[in-house]
Amino acid sequence: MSTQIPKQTEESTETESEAAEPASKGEERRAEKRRRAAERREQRQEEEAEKAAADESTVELKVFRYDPQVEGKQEPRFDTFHVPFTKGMTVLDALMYARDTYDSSLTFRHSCRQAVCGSDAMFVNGGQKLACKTQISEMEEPVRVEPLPHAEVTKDLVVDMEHFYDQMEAVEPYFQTNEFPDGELEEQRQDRENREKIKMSTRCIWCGACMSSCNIAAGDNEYLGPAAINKAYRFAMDEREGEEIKQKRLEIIEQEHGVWRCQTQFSCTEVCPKDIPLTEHIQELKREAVKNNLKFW
Amino acid sequence: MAERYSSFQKGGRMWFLQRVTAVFLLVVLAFHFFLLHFVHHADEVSFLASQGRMESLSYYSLMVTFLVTATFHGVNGVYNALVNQGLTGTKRTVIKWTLVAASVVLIAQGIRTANAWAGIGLY
Amino acid sequence: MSQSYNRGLIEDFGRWREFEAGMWAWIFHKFTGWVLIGYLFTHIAVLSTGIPAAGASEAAIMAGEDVYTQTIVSLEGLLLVRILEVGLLAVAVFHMLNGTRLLLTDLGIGLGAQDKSFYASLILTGAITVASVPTFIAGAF
Amino acid sequence: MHEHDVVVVGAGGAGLRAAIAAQEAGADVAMVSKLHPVRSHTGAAEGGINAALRDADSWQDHAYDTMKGSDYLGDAPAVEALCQESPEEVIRLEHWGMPFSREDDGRVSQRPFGGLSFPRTTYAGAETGHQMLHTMYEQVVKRGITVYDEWHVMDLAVTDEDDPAERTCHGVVAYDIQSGEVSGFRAENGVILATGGMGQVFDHTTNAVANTGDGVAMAYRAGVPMEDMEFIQFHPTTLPSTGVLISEGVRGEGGILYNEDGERFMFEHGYANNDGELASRDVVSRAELTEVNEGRGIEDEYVHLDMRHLGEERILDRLENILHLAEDFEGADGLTEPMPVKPGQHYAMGGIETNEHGETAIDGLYAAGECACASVHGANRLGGNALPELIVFGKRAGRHAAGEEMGEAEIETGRSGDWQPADYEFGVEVGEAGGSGPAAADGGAVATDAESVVGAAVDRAQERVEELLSRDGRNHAEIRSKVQETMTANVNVFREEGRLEETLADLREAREAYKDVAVSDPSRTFNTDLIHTIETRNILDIAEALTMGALAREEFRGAHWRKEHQERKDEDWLKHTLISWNDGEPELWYKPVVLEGENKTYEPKSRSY
Ligand SMILES: Cc1cc2nc3c(=O)[nH]c(=O)nc-3n(C[C@H](O)[C@H](O)[C@H](O)COP(=O)(O)OP(=O)(O)OC[C@H]3O[C@@H](n4cnc5c(N)ncnc54)[C@H](O)[C@@H]3O)c2cc1C
Ligand code: HEM
Ligand code: SF4
Ligand code: F3S
Ligand code: FES
Repeated sequence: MSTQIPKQTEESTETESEAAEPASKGEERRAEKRRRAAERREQRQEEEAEKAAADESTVELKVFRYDPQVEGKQEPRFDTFHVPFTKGMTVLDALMYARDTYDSSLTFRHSCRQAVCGSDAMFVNGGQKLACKTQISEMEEPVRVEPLPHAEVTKDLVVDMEHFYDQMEAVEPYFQTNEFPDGELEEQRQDRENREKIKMSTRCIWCGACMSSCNIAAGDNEYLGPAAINKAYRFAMDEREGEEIKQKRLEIIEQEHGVWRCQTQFSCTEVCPKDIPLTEHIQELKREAVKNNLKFW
Repeated sequence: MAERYSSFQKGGRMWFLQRVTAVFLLVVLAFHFFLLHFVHHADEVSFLASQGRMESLSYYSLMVTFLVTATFHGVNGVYNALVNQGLTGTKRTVIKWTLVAASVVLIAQGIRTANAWAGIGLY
Repeated sequence: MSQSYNRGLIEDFGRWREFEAGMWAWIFHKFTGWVLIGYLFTHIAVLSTGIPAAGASEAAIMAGEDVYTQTIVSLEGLLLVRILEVGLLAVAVFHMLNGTRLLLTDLGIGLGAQDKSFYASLILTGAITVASVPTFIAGAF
Repeated sequence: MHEHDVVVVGAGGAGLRAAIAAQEAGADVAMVSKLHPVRSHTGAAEGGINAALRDADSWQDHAYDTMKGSDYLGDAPAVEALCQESPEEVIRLEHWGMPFSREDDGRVSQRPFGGLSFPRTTYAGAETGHQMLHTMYEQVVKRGITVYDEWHVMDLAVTDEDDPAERTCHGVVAYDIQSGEVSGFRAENGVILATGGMGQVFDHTTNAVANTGDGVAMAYRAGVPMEDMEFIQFHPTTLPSTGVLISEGVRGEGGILYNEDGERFMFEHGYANNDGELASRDVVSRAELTEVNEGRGIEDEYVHLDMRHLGEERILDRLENILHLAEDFEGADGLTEPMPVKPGQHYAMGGIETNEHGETAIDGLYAAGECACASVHGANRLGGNALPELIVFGKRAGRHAAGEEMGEAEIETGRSGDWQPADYEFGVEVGEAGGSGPAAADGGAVATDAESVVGAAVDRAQERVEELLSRDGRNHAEIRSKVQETMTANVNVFREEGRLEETLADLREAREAYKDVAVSDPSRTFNTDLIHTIETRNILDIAEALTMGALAREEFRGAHWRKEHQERKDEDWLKHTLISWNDGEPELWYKPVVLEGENKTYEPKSRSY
């Protein structure tokens, strides 16, 4: 808290000088609004600090703030929020509370609240976590919430996912086969064992936590990354696709920025909220690829 | 990035060689350390002793292979590490060939030394 | 994209406290690998003194007065070199043990215990290094 | 302005299937979605997809079960289409690689589900929706269909003839969340709404935060009636603290419900003497709440769902996901203790009125999925019937929009045929709060050629955005939570006249308050404050229509229970509720249910389980 306040004052002076030359009426109003918002924020933080001192059962959140368009936020900073603690509260709940009660401009992606949509992977106390699946009570205070590392920050806790999506889509992430059963209502047979084999890999919710945690992916932008390789694994190991397609799949994951880039750092496996054994899958693909290539040597 | 890679890269082969050389090095390096630091002590090293060992063909060839694999393993490791950090384009080609050149020099110099000990005239 | 803020690498290393076992292993393995290849170059350079030495007289060699023996002896006589050698051993041992761990990982063995095997490599490296100090230092004084 | 043949709004199961179908029928398709497709709430579905796949089963039985489950408020042509086409659609998903759970012989597994006479629910563990959503998105990637993700559709671009039946939809207006740009999407052939559920009208819900019923509200304001909005399904097994769903699959596999006294109340208190825990959802939800109200609930709030006796192996094999959910969101270990559960809002049976081809009363406007009401679920949806609805009606809407010939529809839309006006007097004023500015703009545009209709809609939306951003006022969040609170307190499983009226009054107040909402975040980049403010408007419109329908329907049918009216009144109420937005004034009317199927008529029978 204490470190926050001088910074806040700086910002509001900044806003004022900015507002001296308004471009239009709308701009003027907006500048005025911003100034007032800054004031309100200051006031709120003070009030909150008082409240927090009075009330033991609040959680202190330090949230990364950045907005390329709002003067006070162009220089990244951390804002502190004190949120009343309730049993079972998750980091997402706390963020929503802070947004709805204190600062409606606090921005983060979220939707399902139950770890299936993959919107809210963030960096909580130094680890990639799904906010909705992370109990506040298990976090050390103050809880520091930041956007995913190794991704461009769009605003506050929102990062640009485009690159992640590109990687996911680079591995031909769709089922392919050359033979279907004859009858129209005839399913392809798959034994339980094979379904079991691919089961974990099909659980990925595209949250991007793994990619963000991997140092190799951070250094090499073209590296497919654990999630995309896992996606490839999901199909390569699915026996319904047949041998021929599997060869093609192996070629995809074998390219130079494919599996070979992985240095078995394991951080992807550690952070995956769906407990997918990513490193294991990557390693298995490496072995498949080597086996496959040995034939030609 | 979304478009597919078509050219098949031999990434796998280098990766595999890195492991194979590692296994080999594991044994030989242990042997090397053991021989030169525990069996013979550091302060007992002399040209004569080296000469004695090197004159045996099996030791000579073991050391030469050791050198070649270690160089490959080390230089390839360095190259990989750089590529992992996003080394691309011309820079990458330049570094690659510099590393290859350094390896050649290293191996040549090593073999000359070994030859000197082994009494082979080529040094 | 350029207008958005890149938090960069600095911050990454500022977070070393939060690194997981696998990440440390990766960093150490890198470091030790680089030290080893660096050493290999120096090592060969030093050993190369054997080339001129081979031209020395039989007697000089027998007496250990050739360039090579001289160089080695004087180097080994330095305490600093001895200490560096212990360091080299530690580096090599860690690289070997963690390398073994990585090789096993590649074979799909022990993935579940990757953090434990890393700690084990560290401890073993320490133990072996300490145990070998007497041998390494022997005769340095 | 972006131009495409077909514009699909929403990229959940229904939207994806519609886009694929339209593309296969040769149309140039674009999907516009406020979430990236894989973030859609279809991914949350756990239990399964009903399909009569096996020889011992038949689509007719499925249709019969569905009709009975709907308490005879389903329209037979839609119900039959669902049941006939579900098998081929499920097999298609399998051919697209969906990882279904398997039997020993390698065929797709099926399990029993509430209200079904045959174990016909196909599934993929307890994450069926996730697998289905991802499998279909994969097909979209394969086909290279254009997806505008994180574009929030604000309004439809519809012509402004007085009679909604004469209006045409030419496209949509969307706000690019990333850049703040407002853009028009011109749809040559048609717009398909697939915006999903509206659970955010309530505060204890299994639905996502993004499920704010945007599509329904948009269509409503453009002149399409909302159908059967009062029928809301409350799922009997949701976790008390978060509303996270514990799949019906648990009961399907043999899970048992206990009250505080350890009684298996479904049997011991006679709620469903035959089917017990597997009775229809409305029955089980009411049973649970009755137990709680009569003092036999645990902590006066919930009951226990026990699956320990199924054994670890079976649980891990078929319900593993449930273990994680109970652990992560409630701290309960399903292997060693019973899980706390209580009813929560789950599904909206009602929605945008459509026929069995997904067409609405407005030309060029289609709807499919949870936002639509064809109606297949009538007064109560059977578990496992929504996912097949997505693929069957998604496909139908997609094809029709792409111009494929599909024959005359049997279900009529709009005020045609035997519709009848309602004569219910609401004690409270409903509809638009007077004098609202562009913050609550209506549909309808003056222009008639497609370009200018879309253009005008864009201008209006732009104006609204500017106004919300520049003015000062109150934050939407408190209004939203007020609405959610009153809806959960009063329009829940148990409904009584007085409290429904109170709710209408509360909603009135909320509408007044909404007149001066403003967005305090001035940014154009990812302004979620703005998006949520716009959504809150939709929540308001829907909450009101829902409550109106509930107040007027004086009977007990399916999920709609009324304290004062404890029986189903087929004589008066075998009809659909419709509410039209008439320049700001909601109008209530009714139309008959179609009970004549292909070669049989579904006679209403008493519904017992
Ligand atoms: C927890 C849970 C479990 C369920 N389990 C089952 C089950 O086992 N079996 C079963 O049959 N059914 C089940 N259901 C019901 C079923 O899953 C849903 O009815 C169905 O998934 C809805 O799909 P949809 O495609 O209509 O909508 P959604 O999947 O919700 O998709 C809506 C789409 O619309 C987009 N959208 C919304 N508003 C806008 C806007 N303004 N602008 C742009 N885009 C917008 C969203 O981004 C999203 O892509 C379950 C539901 C829940 C909540
Ligand atoms: C003694 C047995 C050795 C084993 C078991 C071993 C094992 C390995 C393995 C498995 C890797 C690959 C790591 C990866 O790509 O994920 C590696 C990398 C490397 N090794 Fe070794 N190695 C050994 C000896 C050596 C020696 C003698 C040298 C020096 C010449 C050396 C230098 C390197 C270097 C530079 C790397 C690359 C490090 C990086 O990623 O930056 N290694 N080692
Ligand atoms: S693999 Fe795991 S961490 Fe990575 S995107 Fe998928 S769910 Fe997220
Ligand atoms: S973190 Fe990265 S290095 Fe490999 S094991 Fe995971 S992809
Ligand atoms: S909100 Fe959907 S994963 Fe967290």
